[in-house]
Amino acid sequence: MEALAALIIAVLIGCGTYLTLCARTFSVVLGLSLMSYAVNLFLFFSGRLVTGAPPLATNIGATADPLPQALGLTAIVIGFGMTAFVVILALRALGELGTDQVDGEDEKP
Amino acid sequence: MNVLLLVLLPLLGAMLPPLTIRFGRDVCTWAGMAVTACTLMLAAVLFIQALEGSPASMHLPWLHGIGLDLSLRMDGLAALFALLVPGIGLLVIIYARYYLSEKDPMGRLHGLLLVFMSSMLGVALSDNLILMLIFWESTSLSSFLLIGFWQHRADARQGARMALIVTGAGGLALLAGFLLLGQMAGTFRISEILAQGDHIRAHSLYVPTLMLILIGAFTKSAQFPFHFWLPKAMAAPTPISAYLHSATMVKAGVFLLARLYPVLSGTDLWFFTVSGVGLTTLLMGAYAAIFQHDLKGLLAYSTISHLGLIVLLFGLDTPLAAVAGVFHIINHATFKASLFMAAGIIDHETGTRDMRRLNGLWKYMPHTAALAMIAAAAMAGVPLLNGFLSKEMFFAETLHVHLLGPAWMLLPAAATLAGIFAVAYSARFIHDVFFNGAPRDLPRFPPHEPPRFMKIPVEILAGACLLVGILPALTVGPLLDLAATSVTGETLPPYSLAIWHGFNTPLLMSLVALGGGFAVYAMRRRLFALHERLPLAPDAAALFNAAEEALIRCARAFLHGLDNGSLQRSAALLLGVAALVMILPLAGPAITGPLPLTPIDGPSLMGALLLMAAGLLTVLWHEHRLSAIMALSVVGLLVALVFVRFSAPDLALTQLSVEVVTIMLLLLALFFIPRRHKPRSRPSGRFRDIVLSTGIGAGCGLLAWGMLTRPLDSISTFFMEQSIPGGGGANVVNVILVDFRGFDTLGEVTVLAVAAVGVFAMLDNLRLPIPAHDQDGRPWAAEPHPLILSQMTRFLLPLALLVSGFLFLRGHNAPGGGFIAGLVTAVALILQYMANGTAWTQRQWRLPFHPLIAVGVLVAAATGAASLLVSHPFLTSTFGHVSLPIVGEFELASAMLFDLGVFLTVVGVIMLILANLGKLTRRKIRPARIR
Amino acid sequence: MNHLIMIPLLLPLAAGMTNLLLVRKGIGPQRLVSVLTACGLLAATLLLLVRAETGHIDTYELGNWPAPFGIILVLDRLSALMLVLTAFLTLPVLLHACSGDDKLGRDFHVIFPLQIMGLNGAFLTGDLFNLFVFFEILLIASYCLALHGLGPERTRNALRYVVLNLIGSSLFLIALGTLYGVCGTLNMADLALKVAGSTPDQAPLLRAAGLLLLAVFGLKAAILPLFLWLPGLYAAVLPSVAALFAIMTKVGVYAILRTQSLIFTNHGPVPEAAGLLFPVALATLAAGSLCVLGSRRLRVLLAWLVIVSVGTLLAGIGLWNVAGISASLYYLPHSTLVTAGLFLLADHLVRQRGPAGDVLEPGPTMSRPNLLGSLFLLGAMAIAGLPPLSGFIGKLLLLNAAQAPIAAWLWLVVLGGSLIGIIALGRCGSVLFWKTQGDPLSGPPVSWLRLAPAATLLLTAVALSVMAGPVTTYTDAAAEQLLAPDSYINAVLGRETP
Amino acid sequence: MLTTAITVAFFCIAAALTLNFWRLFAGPTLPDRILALDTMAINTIALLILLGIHQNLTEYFEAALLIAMMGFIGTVALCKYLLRGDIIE
Amino acid sequence: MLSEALISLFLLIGGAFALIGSIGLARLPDLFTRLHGPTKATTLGVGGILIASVLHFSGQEHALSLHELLITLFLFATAPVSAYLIARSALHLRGPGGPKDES
Amino acid sequence: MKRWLPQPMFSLFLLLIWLLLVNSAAPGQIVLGALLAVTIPLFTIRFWPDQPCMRRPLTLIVYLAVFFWDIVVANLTVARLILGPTRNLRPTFIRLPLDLKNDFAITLLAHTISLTPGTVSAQVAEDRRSLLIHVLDLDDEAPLVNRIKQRYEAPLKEIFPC
Ligand code: NA
Ligand code: NA
Repeated sequence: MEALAALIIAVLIGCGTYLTLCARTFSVVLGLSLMSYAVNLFLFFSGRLVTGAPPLATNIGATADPLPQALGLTAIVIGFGMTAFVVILALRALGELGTDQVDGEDEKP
Repeated sequence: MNVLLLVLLPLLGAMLPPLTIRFGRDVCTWAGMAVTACTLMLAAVLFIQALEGSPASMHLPWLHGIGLDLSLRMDGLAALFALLVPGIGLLVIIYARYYLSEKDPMGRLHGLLLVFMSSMLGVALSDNLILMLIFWESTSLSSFLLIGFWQHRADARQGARMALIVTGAGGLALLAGFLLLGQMAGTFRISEILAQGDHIRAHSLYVPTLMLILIGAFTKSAQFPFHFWLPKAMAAPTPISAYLHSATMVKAGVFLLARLYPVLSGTDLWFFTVSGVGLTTLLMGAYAAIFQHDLKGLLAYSTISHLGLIVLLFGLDTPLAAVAGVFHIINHATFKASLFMAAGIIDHETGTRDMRRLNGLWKYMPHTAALAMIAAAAMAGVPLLNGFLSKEMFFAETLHVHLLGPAWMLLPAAATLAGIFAVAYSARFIHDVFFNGAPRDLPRFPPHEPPRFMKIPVEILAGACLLVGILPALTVGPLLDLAATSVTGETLPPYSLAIWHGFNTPLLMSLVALGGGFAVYAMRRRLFALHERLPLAPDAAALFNAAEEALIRCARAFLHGLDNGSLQRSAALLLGVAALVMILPLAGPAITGPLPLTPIDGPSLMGALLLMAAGLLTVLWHEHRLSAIMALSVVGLLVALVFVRFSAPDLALTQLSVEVVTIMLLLLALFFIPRRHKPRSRPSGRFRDIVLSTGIGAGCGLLAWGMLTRPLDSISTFFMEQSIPGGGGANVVNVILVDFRGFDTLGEVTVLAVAAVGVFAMLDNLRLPIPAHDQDGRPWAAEPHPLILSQMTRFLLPLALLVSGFLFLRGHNAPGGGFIAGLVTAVALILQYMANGTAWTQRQWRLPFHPLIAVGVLVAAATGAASLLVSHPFLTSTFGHVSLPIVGEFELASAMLFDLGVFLTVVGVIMLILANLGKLTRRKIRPARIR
Repeated sequence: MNHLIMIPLLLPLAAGMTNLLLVRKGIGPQRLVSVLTACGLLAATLLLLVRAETGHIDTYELGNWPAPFGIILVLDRLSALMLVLTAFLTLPVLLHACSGDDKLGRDFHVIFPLQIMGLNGAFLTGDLFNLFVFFEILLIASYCLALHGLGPERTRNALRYVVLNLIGSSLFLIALGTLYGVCGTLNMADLALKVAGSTPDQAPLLRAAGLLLLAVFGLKAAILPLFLWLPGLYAAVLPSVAALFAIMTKVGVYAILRTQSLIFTNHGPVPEAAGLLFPVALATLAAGSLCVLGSRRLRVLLAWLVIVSVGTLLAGIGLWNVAGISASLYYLPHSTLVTAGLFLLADHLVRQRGPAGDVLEPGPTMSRPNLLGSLFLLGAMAIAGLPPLSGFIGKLLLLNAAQAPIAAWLWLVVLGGSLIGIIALGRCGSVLFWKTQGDPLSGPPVSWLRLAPAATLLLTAVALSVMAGPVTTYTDAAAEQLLAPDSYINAVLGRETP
Repeated sequence: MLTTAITVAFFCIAAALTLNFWRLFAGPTLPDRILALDTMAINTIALLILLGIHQNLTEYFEAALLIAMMGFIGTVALCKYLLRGDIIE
Repeated sequence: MLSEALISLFLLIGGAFALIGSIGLARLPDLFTRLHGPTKATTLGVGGILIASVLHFSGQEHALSLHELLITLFLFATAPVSAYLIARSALHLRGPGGPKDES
Repeated sequence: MKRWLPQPMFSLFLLLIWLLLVNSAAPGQIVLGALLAVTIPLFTIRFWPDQPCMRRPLTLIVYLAVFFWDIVVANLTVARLILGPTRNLRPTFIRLPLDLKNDFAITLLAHTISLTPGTVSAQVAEDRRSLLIHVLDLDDEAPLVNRIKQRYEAPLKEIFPC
């Protein structure tokens, strides 16, 4: 299962990276969202893979590590705030610059 | 303390002229004069103290840790400069009063002159290397401002910058040299360093130190090959030139040689470098001076040459040569200052400095001519004038050099040749200007004698040349003795300051120089013709400018090549670095840890495959954007499943609710984003992207693999144990969020609040074209709010709110919490907007989003701050069980209040963002141009 | 436990939220709140500095949970220095903004205090994840401030800045996850112990995490090759924002210094990150200097000067000795305040130059050339490292700190950079004040009052120089404290000092 | 018996999800994809409940409930986009 | 034992219906026919599993556990709306004039 | 009374839902649920301005029973159709004329149709006089229309008369 988890991380982060490197704001936003999902997963995995034992204090025996879950939760929320911001920023850029290109090709020298 | 006052007086006094200029030019001049005169008097008092054997000094700790202190000392050498600098300065200020035109900002000139004077005095008086460097650089900077005084003139600006760059570079080299010297000596205190000559000369760092310090000295004193800035500095008004290039700025370099003479001299390296450079400069400057047509140009090159002479003298490395060097410093200051002033008078009265036009001025300004002739004769080394004395000492010393062995003749011969050149250019200065026929189309004709007071400084200086020339021992004897002693650091061998030493070789050399000089001047026409035809050495100034331009072009090309404004490039660099730092450490060693692997089950395998496929699908479809959003949505859903699969229900809840809001955001944005079929990025770019993505993916994957296969011993056991007794909740994740690490959560809602405020600001007055049809050209559906949807949402809203309340109240003990509850509420409200429209929804109830956010954050913060009232740390929680009839026992926790703040903030944030983004289309918007 | 440490966090938070409630009440009350907050922050941070100066490390256990379990705030000499610096920068920048920049949007006074809160939090926290959270606060606030006033240039540059930092945040989380996954803790002091006691088996992961953290903080600090976001952005944002952003790169520097001195020490089991710093710093310095020379616009030039100062700072830190770190800690406030002052001054200059704006081409004569020129000269001297101002002292300390084999490199690059700085600033000043054409633009001349914030910031170069003795005494002590992290670790984890 | 039933059910749902994904991929129209997505969400609910029975945990109930709500809202938003472009008018 | 059998039965029914619904989605020829599968079969499939869950947890904890029914209620309330909107958009996209598919 | 409890039936329904949610009928939960069930409508009533008047709750219960039965039947039918040869399907659209006036009732009808055998409501006409229905496998239109009208529309009309 660990290999599968690592593979998921690799593929999702790779995909996110590829999209982030695209020349259009929409793709970049997609890529950032994808990367953000993957990173949260990574953060969560830092508590290892535990099946069937949510971290409730009432559960007896070993449970999943609650701390990475709390961190992941915070990271998801912050990531959401950032994504929202960048989406609107992309719109603003479209409105101000008249283009959604971000590869600098239409820059003045 | 008086030494400090000597430096501070002109520095603080520099404010007077700019302040007094409003009362007129005379008041301004008087102010400058008063400050300078006081400085001079103070210097004289201190000089007398030094003569009496009790040199004034002071020592104040400043940056004592590294040995930079305010240490000043008035020894002989310092006294020499302390008298020269304000002395000549006073004359220059008087002179400038008449030289400057009405338009010129006199207050600034006098102010800068005083600042410069202060820096120069500081250089002379410093008893600390670093302190000296500070003043040294101040002279560079103030001379930059002085040379660029006529800022409207391109040559002035360029000359100023060139001087700044060359002397500034020298200053940096000097800094390095001083630091090395300080490291060797273990102190920056000059008086202490001077005692360690033997230790330092034997040190392995001696050579680099000497070279660095010499670069500093040579740049300042315009020695070959750094001489070129000095002629360019002639673009300054003449009073400034007179000051900078006679007594002060350029003398700082030779002052430095004199100052460090006891430590650095006495080696072959010193001899060959210093005297070699000095000799080259002496000859080169003298030769070039002959061929200048600009009066000030001639003086500039002659200055270079005389500085070369002084440097050569210090390079000869004998005590008497040092005496001669010190003596020539004084003499050169007097005659060169008066010559500059005379040149200035001529320029002022005739409107030109071109010697080809200036002829026969004797007829129009005999008084000035007479003064100029005295000074020029001193420069040429004519007997009975001060220049003769020091030059003769110089000739004598060239005869005593043994290091050259059989080639010993070279030095006297070269010295004599330089003497010939000096006579020749001095003759030219006099003959070509005051005689040699009649003036040729002068801009101002006929010229007159200048105002009375403009000549007084020249008269004083010319008088000094004469006086010193005739009565040397009486006039400068004590000063010279004191100064030279402090240069060599030992008792001087006997020498005599007399005009007549009998017939000897130096006298012969002087006579040869005089005769030869006149001969050379007589043959000047042929020489000029020859000089024209000579394959000229490249002009150093032009080379310098070309180098500077090339450097700037290079820098611009570098900058332009580096930053083309592309987001891609920056991102690629960042990701590239990240990939490298992740993969390199993981590539070599065994990355697999010791932990046994958990087995894979079928559904999990399939879910993982689907998840990866959905990720790839997002990439594949990124140009079919709606489909890509759906693929992303699948990724989000499956990630939530992974969270559930590995026992993280809270994470799954958050992921699910955040995801749907993200999708809505993307859809709202997508409406405006134009769709074009633009050719993809270049294949090379795409290859780069694939390599980078693979790298980053592999890096993170390897990290995950390495991490997952290693055991973890974490602090979480504490949270599991303390959750109920300490935090009052069974859902440990929630207790961490609102209690153990509630501070993170407070930060997190702050981020959300700021993001919402920022989004609101960005939406302000945003003009985007509204597509009238979809991407395939179809008009939009006519019905804005499908009936079934709007009816159903009426029923769903209360239900959703109930669920939200459930998630909120249960959060502390079971999956849920304020954040998720807030999202559910917000999404349910947004559903109202989607189903019924913004107008309708806001008509029903206008929720004040901004205050909601503020109140939310404040509630959370205030809950945390409440614990301060009972002197517990911020965010200390409390909880208790309350028992009510019927209801039974239930728990109340301060964390719930905190969570309520989170809830309110989240609702406010999501609503503010989505509702306002939705409103974009309700404005009257001009279609914008979209490329 | 003294609650004073919470003031730098709670006061701006409350101010920001109060201003959010006041959004519809006009700008006047908001300005009042902001300025009072800034004054309060200055007072509070000075008190904290006095506390830290004794050498005692203050800790504050949030929620009354002990370290390493709860989040802990730590006040040592370094954090106190950063707090005071931030507060000291805030007030003039705020006053300058109140002369007009803040009216270009409704929310300046909401965001501004929160930006300060983010900065203060980053300086105070002793927890790595909490550091991430405060980074996000200060970043999101900086995004908003960068966009304040909007317009195409700002938007274009802000987009790049935002996207890069989002990627950076992702990488931060990866590094954080790895560190937690290996060490099982988030408290920096505890992490230091865990890293020091790590097995060889864990080393590759820690190495990757350490380097990744360095890259992430390097992005914020704008080191080579991660600095491309900075020049365009700083040149495009409002002047008061650019001035405030002078501290933004220093947060990166702070984080590098904190994590590398505490967790990944250069003599610990994973020394790579600390070792890499010096060459990278020199390369940054060299490239930045060259770009300063190549800049055609005043504000771009100033922005590259920020990068040069980052290179200088990190070069000192990269020496990993008391003298080097102390030199950097002296140079840090200097470069922050002076570049901020220059950005504010550039605002006045650009306004005076009308159509020429900040392009380094001849423009109209300034209306008060002597006043503006003197201030520019002061700033240019200070930033180029000309004596006797603080820039010189800083470089002097830095050069003096280097030991033999690497000293040559440091000297070469630092002195070469200074020379290039002199060339560039000489040209720049010459064009701005000397090579002018025509009469001053009509319009009200700059008044002393409006210039006061810029002048105050620039004059700190003089003050820092005069006060070099006491300041370096403090920075020496701070550097010693950093290089002997045991006292920090003991204070945080409540252990007895052996 | 229960274990077997759960395993079979797991495989049914897994297969269903795969089929949904195939439909998402194959389309061919956008409404097809939306439908596939919607169905996927519903099947995920089933999967979660199944997981709850399997692990004997009630903690997944909220997640399932939320998928039901959020899946619906996502579908509404997507359809609204297709119909009107502007999902919040 | 009986309850276990009952639970198993419902699980199997649920799984089967969910699968059938998805088979329909994959197999049927056009969007409108595909709509029928998910709206009914899948809903019932989930319903089956939810009932199994109700039975399972009620048996486990010796107290009625009915909250799974809520999900069913929710699905019944929303699935037709989803189907309706999907059909509406398909009709709209198919509408006169416009091209049929996106790709 | 109307002011403080605008939707008494609906509040009762919410209380029921609450008890389902918390999966408990403890007195405390009833009190809490009642509190929420009363307060939530106070807020949401503004978003439900066109509430239907509801009569004959008994008819509603019968209707619901029929409805659930039909769902089960529908699923079996559809399962057969899906698994069978798809070539033989006769999918088509039919238009159902509507007698219902109340929007909420129309919505419920559309729901019922979608959840029951082989039919999915696809569009309510803009004048709300007819409902477009997609049928998976149609023999004859008229019996189907009649069946829907009698089995579903008629009781709905009784329950929501206005
Ligand atoms: Na607590
Ligand atoms: Na809209």
